[in-house]
Amino acid sequence: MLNAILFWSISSIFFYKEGKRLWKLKAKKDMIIFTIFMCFAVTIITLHLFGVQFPYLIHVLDFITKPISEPLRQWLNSFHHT
Amino acid sequence: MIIMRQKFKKTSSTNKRDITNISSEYEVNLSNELESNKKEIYRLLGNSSDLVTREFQLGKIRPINARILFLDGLIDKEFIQNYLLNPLINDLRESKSDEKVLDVQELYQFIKDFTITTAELAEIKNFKGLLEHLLAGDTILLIDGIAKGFAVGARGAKERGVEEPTTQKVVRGPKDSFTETISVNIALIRKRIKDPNLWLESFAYGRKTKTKVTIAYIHGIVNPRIVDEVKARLAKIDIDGILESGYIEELIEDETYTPFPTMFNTERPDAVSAALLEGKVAILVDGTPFVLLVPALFVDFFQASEDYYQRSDISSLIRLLRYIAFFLALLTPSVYIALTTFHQEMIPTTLLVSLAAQREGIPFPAFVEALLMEITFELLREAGIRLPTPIGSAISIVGALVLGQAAVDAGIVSATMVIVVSLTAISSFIFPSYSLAISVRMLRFPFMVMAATFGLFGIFIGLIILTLHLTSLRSFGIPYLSPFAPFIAEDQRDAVFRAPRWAQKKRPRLINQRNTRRENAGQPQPDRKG
Amino acid sequence: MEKIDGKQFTILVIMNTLGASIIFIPSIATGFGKENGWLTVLFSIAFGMLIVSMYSVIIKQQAERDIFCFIEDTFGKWFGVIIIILFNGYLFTNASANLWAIGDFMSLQILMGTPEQAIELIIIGTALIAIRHGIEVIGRTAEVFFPFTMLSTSLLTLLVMEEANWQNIQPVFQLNRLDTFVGTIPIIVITFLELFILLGITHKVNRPKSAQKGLLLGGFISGMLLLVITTACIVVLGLKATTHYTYPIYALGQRISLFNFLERVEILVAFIWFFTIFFKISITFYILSNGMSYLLKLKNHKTLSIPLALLLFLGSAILIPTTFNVFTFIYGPYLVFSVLFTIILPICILLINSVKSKQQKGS
Amino acid sequence: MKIILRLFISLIICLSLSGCWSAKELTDITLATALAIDKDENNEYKVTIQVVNPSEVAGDQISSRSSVATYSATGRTMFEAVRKITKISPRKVHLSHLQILVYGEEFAREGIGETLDFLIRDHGFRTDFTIAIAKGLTAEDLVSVLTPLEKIPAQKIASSIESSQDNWAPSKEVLLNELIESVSSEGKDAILTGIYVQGDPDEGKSMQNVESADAPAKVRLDAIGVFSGDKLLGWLNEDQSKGFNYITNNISSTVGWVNCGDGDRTITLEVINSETKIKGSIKNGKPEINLDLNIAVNVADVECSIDLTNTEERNEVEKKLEQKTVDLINDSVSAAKEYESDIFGFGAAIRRSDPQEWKNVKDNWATLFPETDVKANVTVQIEQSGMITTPIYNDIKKKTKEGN
Repeated sequence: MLNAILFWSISSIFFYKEGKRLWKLKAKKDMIIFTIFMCFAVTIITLHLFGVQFPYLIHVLDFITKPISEPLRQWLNSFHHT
Repeated sequence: MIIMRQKFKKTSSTNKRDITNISSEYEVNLSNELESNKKEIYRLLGNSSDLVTREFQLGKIRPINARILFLDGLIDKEFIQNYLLNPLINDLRESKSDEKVLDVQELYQFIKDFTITTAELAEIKNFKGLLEHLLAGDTILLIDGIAKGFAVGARGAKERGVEEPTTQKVVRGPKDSFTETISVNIALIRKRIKDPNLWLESFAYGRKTKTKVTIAYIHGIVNPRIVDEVKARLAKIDIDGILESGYIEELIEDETYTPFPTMFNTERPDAVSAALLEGKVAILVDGTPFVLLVPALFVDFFQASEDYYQRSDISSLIRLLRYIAFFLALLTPSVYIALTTFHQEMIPTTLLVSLAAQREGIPFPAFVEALLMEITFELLREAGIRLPTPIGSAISIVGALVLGQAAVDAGIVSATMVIVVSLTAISSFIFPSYSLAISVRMLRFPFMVMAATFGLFGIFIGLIILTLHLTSLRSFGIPYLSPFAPFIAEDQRDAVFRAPRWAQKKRPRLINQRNTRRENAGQPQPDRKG
Repeated sequence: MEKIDGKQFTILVIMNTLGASIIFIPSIATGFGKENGWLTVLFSIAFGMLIVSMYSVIIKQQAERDIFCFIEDTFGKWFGVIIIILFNGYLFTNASANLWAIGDFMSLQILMGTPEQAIELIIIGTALIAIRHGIEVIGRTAEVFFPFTMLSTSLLTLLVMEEANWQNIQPVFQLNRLDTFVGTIPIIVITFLELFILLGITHKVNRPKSAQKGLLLGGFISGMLLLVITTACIVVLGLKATTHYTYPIYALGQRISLFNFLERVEILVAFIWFFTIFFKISITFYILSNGMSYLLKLKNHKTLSIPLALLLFLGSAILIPTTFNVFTFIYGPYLVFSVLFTIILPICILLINSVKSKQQKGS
Repeated sequence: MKIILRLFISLIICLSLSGCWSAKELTDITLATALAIDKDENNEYKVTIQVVNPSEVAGDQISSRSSVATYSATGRTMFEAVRKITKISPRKVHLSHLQILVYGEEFAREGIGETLDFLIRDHGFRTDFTIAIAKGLTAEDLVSVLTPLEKIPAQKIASSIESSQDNWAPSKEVLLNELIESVSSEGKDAILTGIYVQGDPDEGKSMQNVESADAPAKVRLDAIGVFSGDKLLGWLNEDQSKGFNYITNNISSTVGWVNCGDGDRTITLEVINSETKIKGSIKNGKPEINLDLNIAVNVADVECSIDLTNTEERNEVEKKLEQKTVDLINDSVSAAKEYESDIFGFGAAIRRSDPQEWKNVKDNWATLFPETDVKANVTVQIEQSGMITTPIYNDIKKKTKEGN
């Protein structure tokens, strides 16, 4: 919880500072996309901080590339001495 | 925030209007009548008690009333008596021209042409000019019946003579230093560089103080873009008063929120002359002995002018020592904290055992101990500077010796910590430039926090952030960390090391792009025939 | 428009090649080649230089264009966008993998007990400051740290040479020759192939020629450094230890001893590795944020830097469950992705462009 | 604004994150200088550490308390035992300054292999400690003995192993990497130096041992212990150990004497440099090892009448020393053959010089090793003769004779 509050305060400071900068630049599109990304990042990191377990990236990647990577890895490991 | 800013804008604009009103009031021309002019001057200056006036008469047969006015203390009274009052009163009475009666206009012209023998003389027509001259220390001569007057330059305010510099001392090298008077300062530079290309441009800044600010550069060596940049930035100054060059520095520097100085200040005329020869621009401000030099790079703060007067190998070593001192002053306490609380495995066993023995019974963690000692030390130093010299040195001795010893004996701090703090302190005194020493002193504390949180890793992070900051800085368009980053091989001859004179053939590359050659002869070769 | 010069680019190339690899290479090399581990690295340099020279041809074609712009020009609007999205994904994985690696190393070797995430947060925060200052500042900062990194590397190898036992590298290339060759695959993947990412900043180099030169020179120098360090690990630590340690070079650092005075300075290793990988992370992050802003047609790359930093932080946290999975990752999906993005993609680019230029000549 | 914000943020991060996870104040840790490993009667690991009492070693007020303390604990695994020590020790034990690791002889005979994984895996250790065996006693007893001169006994042992290796040559400083390499790789077996206590170990534990000039219990270095795999098999004697060091090219300086001229008079030579080249091959299915030794010596002590300026007499001395060294080597090799333990790395030598042949023999190397034919070819070269050229013995002899 403490971590989450800390994280929120930091990201809100960031959000405020960067928002102000973009506001001054009058970059409307940048502003919108920044907001979307920021909300997305904050949400999922908050979920992560509250203990929601996301699938590990390498498992996801492994799943995608399985047909190639699995035999490749076995082939490589056959040359690897421990 | 936005509302506040609007408010701020409004007040500033009203301020401007006030000033224009007042100055338009000054624009009034002088009147014919001497008495009303005098009254007006007294009114404008609020009957200030230092305004002195003396009335006298011109001519013998048909005397005309005249009056001089000056501000007490700003003029040389003897000079006025001898070269202004004496000819006006005595010579005019006795001169033969008086036989033919002159009218006022003719008399005025006669006085201007033949009577006043001072070098500086200006005609004034309105109160604005009159006040400007009067406040600058000139003596005003008004003659009844004429709507004009003279401003006689006979300034003689108390001035400090040229003395030895107090902040940047040298063993070998010239011992003169700038004073508070800008004309003296300019003369000190002119004395060294006798070149018609040494150009000076003067401005007056400060609505109230009208401080004279002069920029000096050597035409043909300097990068004209830097001169333009300096002038453009100076032109933006709109402030009520400028009392020291620090005002100018803060108003025109590239980046305000940095602990590092991006302008170099010195009170040594030789340092300024050397900088001018490198293609830098000097900014002289009336009323302070500290002259600003731009652009100022990080390396400049490690270079004392003495480096250039001593043998190159010796000054190279000393300069290297300064760079080491920079890191010592910056990092010693934090490395101590990091090693003793995080990385005990990196201290040799014997040393660690003796450190551990010292720390037995010390109630504070190493970080708190270091913080306490560093703060104490900063207190002592500040007290030492502000107090009168005899007491100041007593304070430092008491502080350093007694307090340190007592703290160790009482078991509050460990002896090693006292060594660490003293080492830091001594290292921070090594820099030739006080402004860099101050920033290093300041940066030490964030590093200590980083070290207490992440150990050496925290120090690495701190170093990276520091370098990122340093590389992002610029001084008048020149990267602050050059010639290290961007790396310029040619300029390394006067960076960490100082190559012999004959090897430094060119001026710093980034500062002046043209006319880079500074030395032609090459290595001296003695005639071996004899 | 900020620019870096050829020297700074060369330094960034070296930092990028050494970044993740310097600490893993010795144990991978001996794992495959055993006493021929140094030969494995030598072969990797040879193959790697071939690949790098292919990249330098691309730099020439790319001229003054951004890599993303170049990809779009080459593959056309739609297909180009898809490739850019995938390439950004690769960059993201790469950056978070490196972030994870340094966090893991630091929390294991330097700061025992400090959570990895705190370390990763502070590094990505620093990288954020770096990329917001822009590539010019990153290049110059790298220039400042480069001499110190090189000094540490040479100290590390020179000071342990006293304990070298050259019998450890004998017999030279007599046994398990095939394994020695196969070992070059993972080594190239985590060293030279990753240099393709740097094509994202070549348009910032003041002269394209010096970018090409920098890429080749930097690749070669860093290859040599890896060779020296691998050899040092083998001759000083011995084969078994080199293979067994996760971070053999750190164990190498523990052996430094100069007149019983300069001892216990393994922090040198941490220093080398930390600075190299920091610049690697910063550059990848910089190119990633450029890529994202190109994709979304934003005005400035800075816009997305903050959310991307947060996402990278998260990415490093959910990338790999434990240290055990590192090699499963490197030998598996990462290898596939690397080959896809850094060999097949450049080859496609070259082919398409050569066909195009022939057509132009024909017409 | 920017920098203030940046400072503020970093301050927040630092302060809130700084549970200072890994910070350990010096006053909260205790330094272990020696680690002893034994097995207790329940077949559990018994780990003893010797920790330093810093204020006794380096403090300014030295009391009569002991400068080191020992703590021991038992556990089913190494790690468990080490951790259990924290139960007894008032502070957290810091292992990074370990000087020496000692196995009890009994323990070593049962095998040390299981302990190695922990030693290399745990990041608390640095790998630069010396490893030795407590000969004839438990390791615990050894590390409990206090030594007079050095305040930290472990440091004394470590430094005496090092200096003995450098100047006398019957012992060898073995570090963790080398031990692992030789325990686990093919064609080489491990050795460790033995240490024993002269006198009563129990007496050595009390402060009397430090206070008296002639300590009742002294820590002494012994020769080399021979391993096969991870098990200690037996010991070489001093000469054999020296021979071992000659073969493995581990001599930096030692002493050799030979008889000279008349009767049992001797001339002593200081070996200043010794270079060994091992070449291995398989001939007719039998391993053959050729050793090439180049030894440079200085004349250290002449107790006989000899004319050193005479080349022939010098050559004779050289010849004698050569022969003596060959004997040392053969003695050492035959001792190793008895144990069937290839401590010299002859297998590895064959692997280096004849890798293809090695593939065929490596599986039954243990049985082949005793059949190894070792040919030593030693060349001795006298370099310098010290401060005098002609022996003073001649004059003394003459005078004594005249007096008679």
